[in-house]
Amino acid sequence: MSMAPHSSTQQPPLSQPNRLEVTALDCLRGGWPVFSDLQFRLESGDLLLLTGPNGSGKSSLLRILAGLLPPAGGDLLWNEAPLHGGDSHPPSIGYVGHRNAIKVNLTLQEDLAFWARFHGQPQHRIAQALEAFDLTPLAARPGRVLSSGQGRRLALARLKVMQAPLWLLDEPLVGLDKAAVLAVRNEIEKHRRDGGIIVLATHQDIWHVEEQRLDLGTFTVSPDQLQELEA
Amino acid sequence: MSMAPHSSTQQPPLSQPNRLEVTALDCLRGGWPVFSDLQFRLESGDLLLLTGPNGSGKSSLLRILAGLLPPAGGDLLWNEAPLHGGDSHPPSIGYVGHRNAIKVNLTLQEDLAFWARFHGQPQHRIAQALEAFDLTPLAARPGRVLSSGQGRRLALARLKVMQAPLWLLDEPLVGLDKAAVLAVRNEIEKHRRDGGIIVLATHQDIWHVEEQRLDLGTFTVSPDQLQELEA
Amino acid sequence: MTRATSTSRPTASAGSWHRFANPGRFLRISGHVYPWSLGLALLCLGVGLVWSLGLAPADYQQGDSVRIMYVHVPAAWMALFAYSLLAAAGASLLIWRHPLGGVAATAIAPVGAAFTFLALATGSLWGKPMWGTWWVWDARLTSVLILLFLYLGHMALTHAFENAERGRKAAAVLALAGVVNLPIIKFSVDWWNTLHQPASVTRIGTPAIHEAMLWPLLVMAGGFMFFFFAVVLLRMRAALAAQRAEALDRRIMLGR
Amino acid sequence: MNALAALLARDLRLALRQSGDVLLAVLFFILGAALFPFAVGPEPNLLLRIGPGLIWVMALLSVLLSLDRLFAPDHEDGTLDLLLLAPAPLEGIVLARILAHWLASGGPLILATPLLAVFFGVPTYALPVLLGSLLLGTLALSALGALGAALTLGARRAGVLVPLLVLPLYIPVLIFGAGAVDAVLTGLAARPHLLLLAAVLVLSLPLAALAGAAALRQAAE
Amino acid sequence: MNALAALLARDLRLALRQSGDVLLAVLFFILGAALFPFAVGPEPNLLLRIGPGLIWVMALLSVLLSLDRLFAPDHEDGTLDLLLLAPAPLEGIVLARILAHWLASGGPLILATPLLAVFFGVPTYALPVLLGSLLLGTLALSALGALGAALTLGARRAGVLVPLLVLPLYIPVLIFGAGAVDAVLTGLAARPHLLLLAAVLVLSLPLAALAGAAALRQAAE
Ligand code: HEM
Ligand SMILES: Nc1ncnc2c1ncn2[C@@H]1O[C@H](COP(=O)(O)OP(=O)(O)OP(=O)(O)O)[C@@H](O)[C@H]1O
Ligand SMILES: Nc1ncnc2c1ncn2[C@@H]1O[C@H](COP(=O)(O)OP(=O)(O)OP(=O)(O)O)[C@@H](O)[C@H]1O
Ligand SMILES: [Mg+2]
Ligand SMILES: [Mg+2]
Repeated sequence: MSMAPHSSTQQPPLSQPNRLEVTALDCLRGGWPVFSDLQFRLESGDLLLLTGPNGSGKSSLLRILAGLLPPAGGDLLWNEAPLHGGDSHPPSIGYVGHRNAIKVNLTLQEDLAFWARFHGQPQHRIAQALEAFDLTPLAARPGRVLSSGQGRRLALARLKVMQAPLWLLDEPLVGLDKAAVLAVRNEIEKHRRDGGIIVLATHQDIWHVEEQRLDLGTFTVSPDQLQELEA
Repeated sequence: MSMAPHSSTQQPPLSQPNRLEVTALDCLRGGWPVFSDLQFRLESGDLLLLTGPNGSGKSSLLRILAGLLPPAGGDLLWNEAPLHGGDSHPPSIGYVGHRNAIKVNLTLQEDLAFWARFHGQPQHRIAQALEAFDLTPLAARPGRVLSSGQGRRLALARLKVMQAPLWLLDEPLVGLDKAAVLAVRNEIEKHRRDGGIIVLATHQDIWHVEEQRLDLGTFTVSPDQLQELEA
Repeated sequence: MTRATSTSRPTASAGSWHRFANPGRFLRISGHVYPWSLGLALLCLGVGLVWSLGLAPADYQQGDSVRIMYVHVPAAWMALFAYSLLAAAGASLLIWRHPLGGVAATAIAPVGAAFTFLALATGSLWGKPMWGTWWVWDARLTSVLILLFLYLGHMALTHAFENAERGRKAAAVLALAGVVNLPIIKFSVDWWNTLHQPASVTRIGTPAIHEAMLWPLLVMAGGFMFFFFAVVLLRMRAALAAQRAEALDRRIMLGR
Repeated sequence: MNALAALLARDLRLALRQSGDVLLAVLFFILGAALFPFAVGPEPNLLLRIGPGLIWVMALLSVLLSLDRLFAPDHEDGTLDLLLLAPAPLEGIVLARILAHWLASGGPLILATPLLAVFFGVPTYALPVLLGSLLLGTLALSALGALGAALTLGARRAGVLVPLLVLPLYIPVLIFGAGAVDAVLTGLAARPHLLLLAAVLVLSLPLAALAGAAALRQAAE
Repeated sequence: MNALAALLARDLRLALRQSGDVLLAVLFFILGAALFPFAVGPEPNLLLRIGPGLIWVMALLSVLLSLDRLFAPDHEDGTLDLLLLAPAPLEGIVLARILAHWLASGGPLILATPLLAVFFGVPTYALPVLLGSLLLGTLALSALGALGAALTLGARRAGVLVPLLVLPLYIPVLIFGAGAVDAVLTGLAARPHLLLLAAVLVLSLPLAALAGAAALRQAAE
């Protein structure tokens, strides 16, 4: 796959096809093996659902993809180049982890405005983002007054103020009411139509049929493999 | 309703019928009204599901019931006596909030052992509690390594090492895998059969028919009421 | 069972919302008292300033620098007096849960801090000619400095929380714990050997100060006192008005 | 009672488990005192003159620095909610916490004091009074500090607010503590100072328990 | 560049928003200095002798106390994860954070210094050097402190670990800073000391940026 010439100065626009490829990925946490020999490949428009019991490594995988946790082995490729640490231009990544990264003393408006500026995105996206997650009435209130679901919605709204082709969502639906769950599904569909790639960990089975699924419960490490990993 | 004589020195055993009564309850947060004029009554064996959109006051209600948040008005009665602040013997309360109260440096075994001793309960309950939430393999590991669902399970396991007739559960199913959700339902049914009372906030509709439900979305305060409340 | 379950709101519980607003009686009474205290303050301060700075005699030792006394001594008295009131307001909030206690304490603290600062500043100005230095670490001076910090801590704590109620109560606890400092300030000159002058006006029996200085001093002290009450009442009324405005704001927001 | 013993045991276990916590507080004490010779110059006479006072100030600052560990972690992770629901009286919980804090901070400081005394050339005959004053004093510091820590739980910038609130309350402790050592060094009786210190301690423990418990109740919401 | 400006603006806004944050650090500075006369006695000559050193030590301790606000809140609430994913270079992020920290801590300290100088009787002609040394010094303290704060992120008991790591690095700053004032008071040239201080600053900024960024990368996992 050849890189478009303009991609050297800025990230490829979402309309350009992207590919995320993961091969032979191993994960250790605190010396304990979590999963091993994972592989998958996602193209623009794909959504990968991570499922599996508690502790099977969904969050760990997402943090590895985000570059926050070093993998024990394996390769992560974005359009054939290393996703992290290479000299090429990695995609910007929209990551929503277990924690919401909310500052209690900033209003919602200020919070989103900061992240928009930080990512060099225009400010008009803020109002859209607030609206999409029904946070407009709370825009002028400080982060500290948010209920758990409202906080989660703010964390998700940040995805809309930044232009990231790759979204990594760790249980985005936690604590959301029904309207908010619908809003998230909407945004996800929109992002896919725009050519984005999404990896999403969840225990709630609200998606059906078409998506790719990866059950991390099936990648746990057997004693044999463990020996090999440690060798 | 007459109190059994022994109830003056210790809390009534679970087998004795209890009643929780809430009348004309108002809630303000940071000066803003959340809900007003709430009332319900629960008897031994009852489960009340709190539903309602994000920010409708489910967590606030649970914290008021736990005595952690002062209500703006109204009464909370436990077997006809004030639930909090009275001279009578309030029930011990099992509360699971949004935060899991896990110490990263204590092992799961130590964590549960502390809470059991703290509540004057025998230590043999610990193994049962670990088993019930499938935490036995992790018993000797420190709190810091738990995944989000494992942490939630530990918080729930604490309910089983203390003898509390009243359980207040704030979205207990968040982040749990399917097996754990089943375990929680089991424990809840067991507690109800033992004569306990449960108030549970949730967005996940896994209960059906028989339970009482309170949709807090219908108790929000209108401007008129607000005027009356503040007059 | 104290009350039957009924669908209508029991009046007693509705009454508890009053904790947050509408201390109508205070507003009425203070509305009458405020103009009087302001008027008396201006009168006393006017008379006192002319008397003490112009008419009263200069000291045979200190010369005209003695005139600092007419500001310094009343300011120091007010600093102590305001703190006692602050603690009393805190106690009324904590013990009798009187909401005005919190409003009063919040209103008093900065005014008391200002008087304390004034006592420190004038004392320091006076110290230069008298002791040859702006500042010595003597027990009285230092304990007044600590008093200033108690005031500042009180103010900081009051505003350190989202929940204003919580801030007021926490500050009330602090004010009560800090009361121990008052006797230390008052009696430091007797307990420790200090540079600072012992009580000469307020001591038991006849004051050891000449009447020509005593009267203007007392008039100034009266002026400070009335001024203090005028400012505190004004601040309390403003705080209550702000509470009402906030309530209105909320109603408008919800009405959208 | 049992509940409080359990709490005390858990607190101490956590303090020891944070590998070297106790050690670190002591190191701060020593290292901080070692700053002063750099700042005021190394003349032995001057250092002897200010030595006992500096040891006291550094003990105070060490205790002060560890106050944010008294209640804040429990507040943040939700443990405080569970403690508030407890069958045990909250005043007892505060006292147990004060004791645990003292055992993990004040106690080790006292053990390290002889070393610093040698460092600043404090004569041996003054050592018992120095240690005695620290014994009484650091417990009072832990108690008053607990009050400050409870009052500022959940406050904005509690980290700087605590010193501001607590330092004025600490000053009597410092005056009597340093005064006792000064007395013995200048040939006067240290007893009155130590008695006053004991009085401060006896006052501050119940004050901290009552006011601290009230503050903790406020802190949950 | 734009991203860093946004970060700086946000950090300053947060510092101001914590109403009185800045004020509180200054109060700790003043209050802490006020402790010493209690401990070492009130003789003016002695106080003048140790005054400039004390001012320096208290400035150092004030900065030290505010270090736990540098990265820890962002680490705990998950913001750090998002900053690590950012398009901006991490070294720049660290530098922006150091600048914000200095503007909210060291800056106000310097403004309050003349007051303390009066308290301890520091003569007016020494004031410019005192202020100049603090200006260079506190920025270096913020930078070195950022390194310590980044290294201890997520460590058990970071609260006591930070002082332990950072104090040794702070000692040169203290020596040159207090030395400059001492020189001017004893009639010597303060320039060499100030130049050395500037050299420490010039070294510590890139060191803090590079090593701090590396430490932050390690802190996420
Ligand atoms: C910053 C320095 C000073 C502070 C903080 C200070 C503080 C105080 C305080 C708190 C009082 C009230 C005492 C009471 O009610 O018993 C007072 C009274 C007084 N001060 Fe000062 N003072 C300072 C400097 C001075 C100086 C330099 C002088 C003059 C030599 C002075 C002369 C007086 C006098 C004459 C009284 C009235 C005593 C009485 O009659 O009760 N003060 N000062
Ligand atoms: N500390 C606070 N100060 C002011 N307002 C608050 C505070 N905490 C919560 N609120 C507000 O109170 C309302 C109720 O919050 P609460 O947490 O009870 O909602 P909830 O029903 O639990 O919502 P969720 O489903 O998102 O958990 C919300 O609108 C929230 O913004
Ligand atoms: N910091 C850590 N140190 C050591 N082990 C860890 C650490 N964090 C997580 N683990 C372990 O790694 C495994 C995977 O954790 P991870 O959080 O990725 O699971 P998960 O699939 O996201 O689970 P959940 O559904 O509960 O969120 C778990 O067994 C957990 O105990
Ligand atoms: Mg997870
Ligand atoms: Mg909630």
